[in-house]
Amino acid sequence: MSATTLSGAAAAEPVHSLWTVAAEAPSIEYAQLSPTLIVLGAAVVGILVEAFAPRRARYGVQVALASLGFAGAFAAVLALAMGGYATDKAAVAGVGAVAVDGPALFLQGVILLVALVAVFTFAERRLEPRAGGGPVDSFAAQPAAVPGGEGEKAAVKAGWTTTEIFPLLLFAVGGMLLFPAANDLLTLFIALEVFSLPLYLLCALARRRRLLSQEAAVKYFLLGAFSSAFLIFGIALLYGYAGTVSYAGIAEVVEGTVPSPGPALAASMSSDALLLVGGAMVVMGLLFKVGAVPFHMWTPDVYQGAPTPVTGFMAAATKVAAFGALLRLLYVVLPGLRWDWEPVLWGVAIVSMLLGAVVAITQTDVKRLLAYSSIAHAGFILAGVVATSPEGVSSVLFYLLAYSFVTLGAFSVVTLVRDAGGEATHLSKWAGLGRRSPLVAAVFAVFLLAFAGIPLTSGFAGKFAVFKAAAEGGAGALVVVGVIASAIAAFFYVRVIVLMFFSEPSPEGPTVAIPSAFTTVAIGVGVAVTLVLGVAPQYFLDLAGQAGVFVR
Amino acid sequence: MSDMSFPLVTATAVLPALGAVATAAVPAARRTVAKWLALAVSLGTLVLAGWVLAAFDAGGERYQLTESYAWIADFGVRYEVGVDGIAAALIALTALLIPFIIAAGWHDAEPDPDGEGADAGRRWRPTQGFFALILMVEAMVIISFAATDVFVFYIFFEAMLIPMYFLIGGFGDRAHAAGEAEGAKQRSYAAVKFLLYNLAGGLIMLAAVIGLYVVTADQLPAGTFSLQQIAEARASGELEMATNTERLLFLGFFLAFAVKAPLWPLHTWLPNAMGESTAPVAVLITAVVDKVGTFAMLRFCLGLFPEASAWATPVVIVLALVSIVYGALLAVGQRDIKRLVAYASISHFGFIILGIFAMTSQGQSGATLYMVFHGISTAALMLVAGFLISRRGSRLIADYGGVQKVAPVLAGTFLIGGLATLSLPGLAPFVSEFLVLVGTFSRYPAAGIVATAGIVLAAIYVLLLYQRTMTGPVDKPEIARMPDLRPRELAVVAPLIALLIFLGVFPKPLTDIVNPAVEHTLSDVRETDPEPELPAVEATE
Amino acid sequence: MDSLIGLLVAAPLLGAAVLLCGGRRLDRTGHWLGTALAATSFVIGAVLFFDMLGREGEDRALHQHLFSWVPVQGFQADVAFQLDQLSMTFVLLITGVGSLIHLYSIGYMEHDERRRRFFGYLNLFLAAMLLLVLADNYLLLYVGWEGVGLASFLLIGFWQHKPSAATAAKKAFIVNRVGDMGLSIAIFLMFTTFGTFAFGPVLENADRAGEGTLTAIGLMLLLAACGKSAQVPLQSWLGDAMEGPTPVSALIHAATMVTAGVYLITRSGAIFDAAPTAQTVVVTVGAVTLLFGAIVGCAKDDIKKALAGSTMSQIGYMVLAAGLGPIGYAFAIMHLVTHGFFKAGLFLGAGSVMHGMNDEVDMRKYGGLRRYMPVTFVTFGLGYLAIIGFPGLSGFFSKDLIIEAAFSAGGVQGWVLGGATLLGAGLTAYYMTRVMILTFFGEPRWKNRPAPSPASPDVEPSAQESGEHAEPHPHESPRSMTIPMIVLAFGSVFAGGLFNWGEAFVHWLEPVTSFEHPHPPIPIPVITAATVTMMLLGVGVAWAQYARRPVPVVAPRGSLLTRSARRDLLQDDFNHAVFVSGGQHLTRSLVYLDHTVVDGAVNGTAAAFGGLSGRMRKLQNGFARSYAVSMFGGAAVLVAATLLMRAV
Amino acid sequence: MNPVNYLYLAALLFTIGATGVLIRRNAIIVFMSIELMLNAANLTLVAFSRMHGNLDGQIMAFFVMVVAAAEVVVGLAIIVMLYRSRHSASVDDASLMKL
Repeated sequence: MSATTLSGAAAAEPVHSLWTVAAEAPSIEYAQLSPTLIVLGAAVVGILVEAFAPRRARYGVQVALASLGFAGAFAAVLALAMGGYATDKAAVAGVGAVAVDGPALFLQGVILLVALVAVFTFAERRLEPRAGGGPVDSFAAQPAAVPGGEGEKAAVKAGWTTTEIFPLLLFAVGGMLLFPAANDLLTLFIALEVFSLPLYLLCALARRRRLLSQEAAVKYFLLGAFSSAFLIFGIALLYGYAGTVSYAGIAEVVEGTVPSPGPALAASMSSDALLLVGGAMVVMGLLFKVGAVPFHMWTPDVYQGAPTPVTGFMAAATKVAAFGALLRLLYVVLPGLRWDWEPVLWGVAIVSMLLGAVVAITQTDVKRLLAYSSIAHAGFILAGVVATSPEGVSSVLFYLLAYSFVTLGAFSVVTLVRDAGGEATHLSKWAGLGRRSPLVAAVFAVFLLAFAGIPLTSGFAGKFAVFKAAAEGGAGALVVVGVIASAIAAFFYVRVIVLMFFSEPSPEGPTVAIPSAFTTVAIGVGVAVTLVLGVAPQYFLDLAGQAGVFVR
Repeated sequence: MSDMSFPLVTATAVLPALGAVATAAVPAARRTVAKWLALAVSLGTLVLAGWVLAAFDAGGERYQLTESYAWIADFGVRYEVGVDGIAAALIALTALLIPFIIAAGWHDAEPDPDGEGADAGRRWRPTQGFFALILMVEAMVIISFAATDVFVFYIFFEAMLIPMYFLIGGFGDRAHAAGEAEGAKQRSYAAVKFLLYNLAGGLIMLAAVIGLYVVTADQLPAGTFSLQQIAEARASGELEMATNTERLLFLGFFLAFAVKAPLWPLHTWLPNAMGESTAPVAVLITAVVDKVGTFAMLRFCLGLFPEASAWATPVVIVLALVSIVYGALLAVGQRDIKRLVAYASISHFGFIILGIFAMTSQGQSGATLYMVFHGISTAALMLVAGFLISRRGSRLIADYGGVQKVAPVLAGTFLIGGLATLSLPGLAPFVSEFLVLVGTFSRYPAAGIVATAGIVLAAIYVLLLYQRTMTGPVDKPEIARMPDLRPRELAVVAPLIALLIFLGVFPKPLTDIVNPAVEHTLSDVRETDPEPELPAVEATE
Repeated sequence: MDSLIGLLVAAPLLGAAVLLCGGRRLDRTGHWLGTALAATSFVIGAVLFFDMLGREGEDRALHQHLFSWVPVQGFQADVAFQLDQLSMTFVLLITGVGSLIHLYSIGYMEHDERRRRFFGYLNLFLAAMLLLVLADNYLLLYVGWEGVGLASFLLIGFWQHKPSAATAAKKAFIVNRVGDMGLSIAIFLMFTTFGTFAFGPVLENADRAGEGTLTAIGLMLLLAACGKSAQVPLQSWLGDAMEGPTPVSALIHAATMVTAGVYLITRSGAIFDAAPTAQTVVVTVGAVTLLFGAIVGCAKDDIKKALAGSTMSQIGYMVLAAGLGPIGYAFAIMHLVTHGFFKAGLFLGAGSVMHGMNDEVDMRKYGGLRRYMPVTFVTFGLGYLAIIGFPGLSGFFSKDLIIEAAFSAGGVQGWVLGGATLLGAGLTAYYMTRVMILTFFGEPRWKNRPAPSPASPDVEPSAQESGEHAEPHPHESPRSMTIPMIVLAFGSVFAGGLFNWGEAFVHWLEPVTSFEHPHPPIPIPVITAATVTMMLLGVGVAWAQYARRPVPVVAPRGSLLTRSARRDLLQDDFNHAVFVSGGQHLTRSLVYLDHTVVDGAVNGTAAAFGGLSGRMRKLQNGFARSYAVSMFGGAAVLVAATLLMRAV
Repeated sequence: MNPVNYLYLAALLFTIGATGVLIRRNAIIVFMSIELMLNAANLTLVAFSRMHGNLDGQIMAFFVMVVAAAEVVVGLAIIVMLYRSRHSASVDDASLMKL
């Protein structure tokens, strides 16, 4: 099914063109685009709330608005999926800019659920000590104030909070929803920026350790922008090669099935250099977002510096969105280049798995540890990506579902372990946590075991699905490397468990704050998904399996 | 059998699993309730396991009491369980030993009296945790034995590492020769080593499991993990594995089992794990959990990869022989009671693996019996050793001497446990060891002779241990004050000893169950027993 | 009648179970219970014996199949008994001597607080020994075989608080295990050859098997026999086994258990008959041991160890006879029985002496005891006369027959073996006379002596520990001890004559062991004369050495031979140097290797990853620009790789 | 003039921008270098648009400019915040987190 058949005016054109379509009033499929629209609409309303609602009311309104926005969008995704848009009615919408198909809806659903849970962790106000007579969250009282300066003290004293985080979250999620659904390179780029820019800001907003938070934001921003530059340059080269930015159009050119190429197109098609270099640069931009080696270096620093709820959200949702986009790019645009990018991604996957696992061994900060773990997991997921089969796609989808909730849950637990300076993220402080708070330690252990891929957790089911797809795709060697990396990775997950359960607690160790229902729900959902996907994954595998085909 | 009848096998595993949850949920202050609950659940499981044995018809189908439910269709996985004679025997062993382990560990997991304040004590519930973890292990082990689907087996084979890991790392002997802090360090080292060793083995197996799926999915209508289905397909020629593929898959499986079993040179985790954990947990490791490894060699390595098994046999036999002799020699050289028993177990696992790969009915029946009997005998020896250690607060052999003078019953039971370990005729392990040896000898005479040398070494390490700990003058005040076995302790040991004697004299009920299963296994690998040189010698009675 | 066979074993087994599990409440009556059950067994044995006499030769064997023990396909082991003439002989010897020694022990162990357990062990021994001789297949025999080993272990180490006793017990068990290996392998060979290991089919079909196989089986059985019967090279444990209470030495390490090897060889006669090479090895072992034991016996100052050397030597005679084939089996068993009587008597006598001498065992500290212990003296004396082969007494007949048979072996072998047996007879007379003189004649050397000198290697540590350093007051033993001695003395005197009466014993055993008359190359009277001459020579030399001049209390240094004989001809030192020290070095280095190499490889891998991790994390240096370099480099590699991929 | 020359120029600009990112310490200048890279991309788009004779590239260039503007807003805000905290805009000073 091609985009051109849907938008009638463009049907006659030999080459899909934004310009020609715009000449007539384009028909927009609002229903199919509704999840993104709802979220972005809520974000806009959120801005208005910031502008007009009294300070005291903002928190409640924003939380409700964001929750409702995500819930509504999720309902829309469900409705679309039930309506068959994931399977037989899958199509491109928005004048060929957005695909509404199985993978897109599945990933949007995952992102929305993650976002919904993330709202809860953002809204948690019981962990920080009360300030200015009211409860506060873990975001900066006055981000513009100099850390440690008078302005900050005053803001803290006044009990200000940064409720702008909710609209930022909404915008980011809006971009993420668009990202895996993007069906042309322009939409891809715009979506990338729409979700990246709010994240840069969110990273800078920590209430405690603001210097680290700001440093994280700067690094994330500069490197993110750097990678965007590569991405857009790659897009430009691809455009130069194909004369179009539409996925379907490029794919046609790549496959050489264009009915009557013009002279310029014929000239550029004669050399694959543009295609290869451009494709590589676009892929690199996406690999940066998933945090694959060697584009991973921002991950540890940003994960560590950002406010922990943001880290959790970012680690889970960004990975989902970026892998979705990567899948679509590779499976829809570049399947003709399979023999070119497969070996390269093999290499990236292997290096990611091994480096992530090895470097994590000596980490001393729990957030950095999880960052390196996420690098290794990026490698595991890439193993499913290179399977180049519908099983590969659905295994990646399933893995992303499993992984995102484990990640979110794990970072939520991190927010609970605190000492006088805020969150106690240094691992030495986690010693003996199992003695003080067996339940919290046990929950964290469950997440760690899921990361390690122990059976009966979602991590195992995901890993099995991905490796199975890879093996069926003929990447047996990749599976062996993956297994070795898993063994190495197990070492540091186990190390944390040892620390929590078998080490003597130090007298001045951290305490575990009793969270409000928000975080409790977030963690509870994480545990539940981890166990359900571990014990009875069939339903979700079916879901991912049905969602394994991209529209084109 | 499978249609709509009571899911007995599953129930046998689910009961302890539920029991574990219930035990864990007992409030912190009600430690005693948790203990009794755990004991009651384990006894209930024993009843169910007894029912399994009773319901098992030795002359019937290969797999009985089968259950099959859809589980993860995408992975070709069905929840399929069923028992053959070997599995039934091992399930019975597991269910039998757990109550003793629980009773022996009655006081092994109490919260520190000098805990860090009331608040910490309120939430920290080591007792509940200890018994819940034991029951959890039991449940997983039982499912592993019963699984007739490779994936189901793999899941529980791996998952049981976690509760075991907590049992090893979380509950050591209170007194440690090297001091409290050093003790905790060594304990967590042991636990980590246990987990990583086994996890590494398991992950390699995971690669092979996936490979198996790919192979079946390639040639059969759909990928499958069902033992029976694969065996049938192989028998009918529908499924053919390339030689190298089969060998690689075999190696993947075998390595995991060899770590678990453990086979030289993958054994070094066992002395640490057994040395640092409490005696009941050590029993759980060596008598129950490790048996899954040897059991799986018999069921999966041989059943799925017959040709590769035959190909690997020479190497495996050599490794088994090395294990036998090496384990025994190291046991002789140990200064620590528990590590000594651990090395002795390594030697015994060598025998079991030898029997399995001898590919004779005597060898494999012997190996199966060996698993059961070694479980019981090690339990007897190790639990008594635990009682001894708890009295003196030291694991070092040199800290003992003359115990039999002050605690004759303890010494006597220790001796019987030791004699069972050295396979004294009349006690159960003799039957199995002799069968293994005769089975090995009839196919590989040289290997049989080398393994037979193991019986001399066994005598040396057992009697050396007995001599150094139990005999001689009482010249240490701690020994002079040592009380004899208490009623609870005697109640733990006496039934085990009675079983050792009974099964040594009358093992037939067990051999009747095991023999048909072994014949099936041998037909899997297409082996028949070597004929005697002189045919048709009539047994004149 | 068949069902009574099981009871033979069951009675003492019940005793053992009751006594060992019964607890303290049986302390006061346990010994009577044990003795009664031993006697019950004897009575049952007697009943079966007379029943057997009531039938004709070939029909005398009884079988009882109790249950299938270990059935695994071709491997069918049953718990089944076979009572034929050979087994019957042993049953009577075991239960008879056993009952007497139970009785003796009541007195001997009176002051031991663990007497109940002692009787439990004795009963356990009886049960195991009866199982050994009653089994109808080799595997069940193996059970009894190790069972007696266990009982022996428990009884040697009965005084466990003595480190020497515990060590001796362990040594006995371990050395025996080496022999057991032989028995195991023999059974494996039988199974692979015949497909069974029951006596009947194996022995009937023995001649059908290849000679090589049979030789292997024979040698393995011999290894087993060497262990159990303390034959060279596995003899080293017997001397140390004297650490056990004396009744134990009498019953287990003289009369019954140590003769099990002879039983095994005789029982397996059909195999040895078809394997001449194995037979040659058997007679060689027998001949070497009979001289070895005798030489050791000549040098020991410890009365029990001297007797132990003698036991070794006498069993050497039996093994030699059994190795001769059909001409020797019956004689071996006959000597076994007569030896059972007189050696048990001698040991009980020695026990009686020790009982009166505060457990002193050094004969150099005895002397002139005949006045203080008349009954002991007389019974011991009769045993002495029997063992040296004084004409008319038991030993004379049985030993003479073996010497005749040895000469009949034919050719050089016959002369060598005959010579060895003759020399052995002389040595026997020498060392037994020495024991006799040192103990009962001469001046008392136990008066006015200081505390025992630690310099003497044979001094018992127990004598020091018991705290009774006071001068001993030798006295006759109580009735419960003397009666068994008297009964055994009767046996020592008359058994040989009785057995030889019209070759009664030979004919009795013939259906089982088969029999051929020996035909020595020289006339039988000449051999007899030579034997008596050798005996007299031995007595004379000993008399000249020990009766004609005072015996020093502290042993003189002695010649090289004496010194090495005191040390069991250095065989123990060899074992220690090679097996014990070597083994210790081996285990120690293996422990080290296990830690450094095997475990080290694993830990090393972990450490290597740790090191790698430590180095790699340094790449993450915190500078955003270096991160950008990584990205840029990565992009370059990505692009280059993609282009290269196409180029290649 | 051959539009291909614009492509060469764009590649040169991109390289200069990337080099600037790699070697300059001042966050603002680094950021400017990134902007240069984006503009190189714009130039490429426009050049290709011309070569292919459709307007897609030009439209994209507009979008990129808008995005770049948004990026400037966010980026400058973050950089200024950093500067106020540290009194330095050097990216090398912001290296608290490492290893």
